[in-house]
Amino acid sequence: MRPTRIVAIAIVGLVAAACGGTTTPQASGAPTAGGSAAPAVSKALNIGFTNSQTGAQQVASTKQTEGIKLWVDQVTKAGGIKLKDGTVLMPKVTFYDDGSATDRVQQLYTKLINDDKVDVLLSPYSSSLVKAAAVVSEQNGKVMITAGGADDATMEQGFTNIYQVYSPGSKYLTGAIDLMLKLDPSIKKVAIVNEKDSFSVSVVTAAKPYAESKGLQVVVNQGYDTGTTDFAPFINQIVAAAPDAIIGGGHLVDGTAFAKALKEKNVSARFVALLVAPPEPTFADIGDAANFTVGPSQWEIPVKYNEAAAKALNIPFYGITSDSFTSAYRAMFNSAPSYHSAGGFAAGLILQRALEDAGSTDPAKLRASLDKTDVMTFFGRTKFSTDAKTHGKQVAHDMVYIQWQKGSDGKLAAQVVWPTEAKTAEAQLRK
Amino acid sequence: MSVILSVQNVTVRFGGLVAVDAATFDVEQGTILGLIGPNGAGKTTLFNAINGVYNRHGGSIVFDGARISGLRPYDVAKRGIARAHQIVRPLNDLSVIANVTVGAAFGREDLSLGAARKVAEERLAWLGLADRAEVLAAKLNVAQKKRLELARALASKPRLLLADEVLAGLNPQEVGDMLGVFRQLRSQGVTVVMIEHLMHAVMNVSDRVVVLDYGKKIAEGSPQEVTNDPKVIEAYLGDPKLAARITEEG
Amino acid sequence: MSLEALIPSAIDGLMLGFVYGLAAMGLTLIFGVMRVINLSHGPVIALGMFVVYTLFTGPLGVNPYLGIVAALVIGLAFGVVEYFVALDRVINAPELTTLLATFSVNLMIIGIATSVFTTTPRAVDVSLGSVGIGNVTVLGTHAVAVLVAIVVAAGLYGLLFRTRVGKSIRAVANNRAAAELMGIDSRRMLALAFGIGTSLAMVSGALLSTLFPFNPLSGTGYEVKSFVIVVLGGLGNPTGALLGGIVIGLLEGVTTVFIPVSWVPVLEYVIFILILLVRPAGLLGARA
Amino acid sequence: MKRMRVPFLPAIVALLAVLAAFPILTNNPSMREELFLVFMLVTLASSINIIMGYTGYVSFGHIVFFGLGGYFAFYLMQIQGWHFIPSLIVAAIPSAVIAALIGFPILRLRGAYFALATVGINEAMRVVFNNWDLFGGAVGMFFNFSVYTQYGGAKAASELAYYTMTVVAIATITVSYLIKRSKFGLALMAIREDQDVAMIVGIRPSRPKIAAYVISAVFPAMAGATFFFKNGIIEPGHAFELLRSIESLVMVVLGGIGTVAGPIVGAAAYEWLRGFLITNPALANFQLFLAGLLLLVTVLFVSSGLVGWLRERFPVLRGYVP
Repeated sequence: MRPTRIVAIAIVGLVAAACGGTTTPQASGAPTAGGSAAPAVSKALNIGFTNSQTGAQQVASTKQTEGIKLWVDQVTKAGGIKLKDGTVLMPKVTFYDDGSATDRVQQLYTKLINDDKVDVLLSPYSSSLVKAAAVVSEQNGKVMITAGGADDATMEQGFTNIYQVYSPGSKYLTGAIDLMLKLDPSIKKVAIVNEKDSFSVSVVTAAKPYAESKGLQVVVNQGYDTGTTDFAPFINQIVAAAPDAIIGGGHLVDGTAFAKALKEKNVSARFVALLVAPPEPTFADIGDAANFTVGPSQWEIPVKYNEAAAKALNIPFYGITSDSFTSAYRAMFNSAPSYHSAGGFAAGLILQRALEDAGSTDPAKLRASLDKTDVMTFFGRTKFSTDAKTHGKQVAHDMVYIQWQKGSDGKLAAQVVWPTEAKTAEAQLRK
Repeated sequence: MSVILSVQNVTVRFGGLVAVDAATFDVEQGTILGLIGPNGAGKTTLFNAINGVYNRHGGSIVFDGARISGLRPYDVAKRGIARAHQIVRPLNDLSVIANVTVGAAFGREDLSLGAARKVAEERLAWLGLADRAEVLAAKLNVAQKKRLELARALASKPRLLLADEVLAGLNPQEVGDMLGVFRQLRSQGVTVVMIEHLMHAVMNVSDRVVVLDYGKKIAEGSPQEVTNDPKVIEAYLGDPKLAARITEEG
Repeated sequence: MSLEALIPSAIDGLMLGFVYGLAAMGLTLIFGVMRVINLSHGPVIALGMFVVYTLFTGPLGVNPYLGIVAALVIGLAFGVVEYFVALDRVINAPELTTLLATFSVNLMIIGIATSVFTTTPRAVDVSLGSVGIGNVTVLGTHAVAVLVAIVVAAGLYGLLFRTRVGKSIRAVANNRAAAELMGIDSRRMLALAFGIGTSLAMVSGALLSTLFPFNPLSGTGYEVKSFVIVVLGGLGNPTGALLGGIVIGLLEGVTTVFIPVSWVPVLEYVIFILILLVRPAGLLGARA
Repeated sequence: MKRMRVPFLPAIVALLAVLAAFPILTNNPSMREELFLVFMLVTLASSINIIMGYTGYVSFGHIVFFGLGGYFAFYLMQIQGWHFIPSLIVAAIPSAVIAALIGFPILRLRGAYFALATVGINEAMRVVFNNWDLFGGAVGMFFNFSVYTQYGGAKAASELAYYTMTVVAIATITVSYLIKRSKFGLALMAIREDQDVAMIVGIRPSRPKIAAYVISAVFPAMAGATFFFKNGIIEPGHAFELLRSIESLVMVVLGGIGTVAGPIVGAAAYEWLRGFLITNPALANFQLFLAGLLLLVTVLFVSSGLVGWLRERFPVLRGYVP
């Protein structure tokens, strides 16, 4: 057979396979008949979102999806979401791979709304994908609970249907500065080195004036291109400027590389806080270089927001505890949850509560309920801005800070060092 | 009759090598000039100098009363000089008719696409390629490609045709046809300068012959005069076969 | 701006430049021999990183520097296979065809690598200490990387200019038809050259894995840098590539002292384009 | 034998117009979204085809014009408060000027050198915009959602974007067709086949080349303006994404390089295939691998692309499908 013929046949075969195979979305948690003896009407609650099974956001996005899956699983096992009028909503999620691309996100969210007829939306992971999805859900008047879109700018676009569970980016490093000054008030000089991308720049844009307002002097202020792994130029400038503290970073690989380079070049700063990378378990791959590095996180396993904490603030507590979340997660996925997992689960919880409160999937009623939400979950406090300019922005959730510390057994562990109520170890200065 | 092309002291250097050395000759309008000489004598280089491919040369080239030295090839083409290459260079992925239309559309007359296509059809008919018009140029055989090369050059209705070994590789029948084309051109007032190794053909059709050797002109005159020139015979001694042929056939 | 950082930055840049240069040598060798711009270069660099990582973190805990040897061998084999699968059939086609053929390999490698390794950052935790003189700190890992780069580059030079095979490769690069008339099996030489080029890329990836964290997408940045270096040194000129790498490394080190680091790539690309326009044969090459 | 003249252009324009009207008439927004992307890809692929397929210059970083158009239009809308349509038209002008300025020097480069230069230009542009505060730097620019009210709400705005993209795509195809059938196009193809011969027959190559480059830059600029208007945000990484550039080349090759119909078929096929792979759970993990494999098979065995292959197989098509 001539090669061209083989190819032609191969292509025809592929086409045939493509046409034959149905493009069924990935669904889980479909309502089960078993145990539904209740007289109530059982209705499907269609929830849609996209995630990044491929591309740059794959790791965190997968974790977030797992959090959502766990929530669906728990709700389903509990017999669904029971509304006041007796209706029971059985969650059914539909999601597609967005390949970490904004055009794909917009196309798929439109598909979710119009073809899959979802009632409510959850978000993709990462700021720019969330922004793209928000535009579509806003166009269609669908409520979207976002996790993993911490960029402040997202929530300053005048949206009315978008609700942010995460603390916004502007808080990522300001809390680190508080922690640092509490730890060592003598710190005066700080170096800021961050990735030049949307998220990191917006974090630093908030952190720099905050540092200056606290009387700190910014001695190095540099950005680096996405994908940078060689930090020698910054290190040399940092060494020359001799700051007491270094804050910045960006995403996973670059942040890890930065921490590694700081250690290798024996940089003597007493405090180092980097974005995104430190809470990731593989951060420990760099060995001793991880030690003492501080990282902001939305949530960590040891963090224990509970009934008592809620009572102290005079707000209700909703849902399961941190411990039962973590153990259920381990049981289902055979791995520890990250803050992305918790964020996904928390987005589900907040949605669940709003549905119960509103007693309906009607967007207007859901919005009214979400607007007045002030609740504590295992993920922390949740309250949304109702100001027209920043509507839906998270205003009450607190960041958690972890620090890698070497235990007496010589093993590195990520300890929660802030806020004080949740800490598992005292923060330490670098040595 | 008037001189249409005047080559004066033209010198082309490549680094240290002098490919054409102060070549000087005139071509009268409506005549056929044969340009002969052993391989490496600088004939093709001289063509490249005339049509602007090598536009940094010494001396001067005057065409139809205007100096064309230093002009780029497209400007030379616009003035009515066309070229058929020794190694055919068809535009492979275009059809035969498109190849010839290119020649008609951008040459001297700058025709519209429709008009150019008409001219192209005529030229293809003239050169016996009409039935291959829609075929891709790459699919032609060698003899057809040679004719295509010539058709493209002639499509621009040139006043001067630089024909570089268009007869090489053709069978006697085809050579005869081609010579017919040249004679027809001459009768239409088109001037032809042809580089050719096929001696009987050159001598048969040329009005005058110029002989180059090592970049230098060593002889010029009617075919008769040139064949009898001892310098020419000596130059060809390096190539005994040619020497034999030139004396035999002349 | 701090001049204090000038010397250490220059030295750091210079050292890294050797590794950049090694990667670029692979790219330029392939272009020089077969006129192919290898778009699978970046993912192959990343594969080199994962060869070391997998051996190091695997049950045997293979020393990263032994892993480099493995990368060299695997790279050679991988390149030869890639040549026969993706390039042999289209080696004489216009450059768009070979560009896309290697790009398709790029997609396949990234596709498989991300599904196997995910995009989580990985690092090979190896430390060889450091030597400090004044404010200059030279890391053991970087010093070894420079040494390995020099040894491998010298090996390539020896192979190309001191062996029969090298002679054949150069003959094929010069004039494939003439080489075949001389009885050289040009297909084998092309496959071998592609293998060597791929091997160089993998070795540089292996070296980079000992310096910086990485994931399967990490090769892309080095690939673009390799393009810049290759043009600087002259497309097809391995010695030029090594020098080009050093120049780029040094440039990155020195300029960051004077201009914001985030602008350095602009400078690099501008130099890249200018060289293409003014001296397409590269700084070292003869004027085109 | 006289070739039969088939009105390809009216036919394809009518087909696209009907196709474009379909999701509106049947009120099917997700089909609209899908077609929006298809039309965008058709625009990108057809534009690249003008410089690559007709003229023979592999513009690897062609997406730079998509990004520039997007940024200029976004600037006019966001900072100057302009309406979308005038922004789109005006944004095409600086993009065209930049194309002319870039084209003048780099179109003298041949083959691989040109391809590499375009990559350099795209990357340089990306870093420049990443650092340039006027255009929002690394954060990029984003609309306040209320800007869409002037278009009758977000839904109407996205429909406007859809209509615009349809018009841009049809305009691109029309221009691509007219070029192919024109004397200008013949000059481009002669240059593609052999620039030296083209010069010898009287073509001054620099002008048609630059003209082709500028034309091939204008439509992506408009597509970029439309895309980012609908998107509501623009960031350097998304505006100057080299991968999208390469994907457009792939579409051209899949469909058939140098033909008018090829890029249309290629873009539609590519988008359909990607959509299929990405939403198919069994294949999602291997989609990149499969995409690579399919591309390799095409490049190795069907190098003239789908349309080219059909034309070779059934020569009668040559008169119908340019």
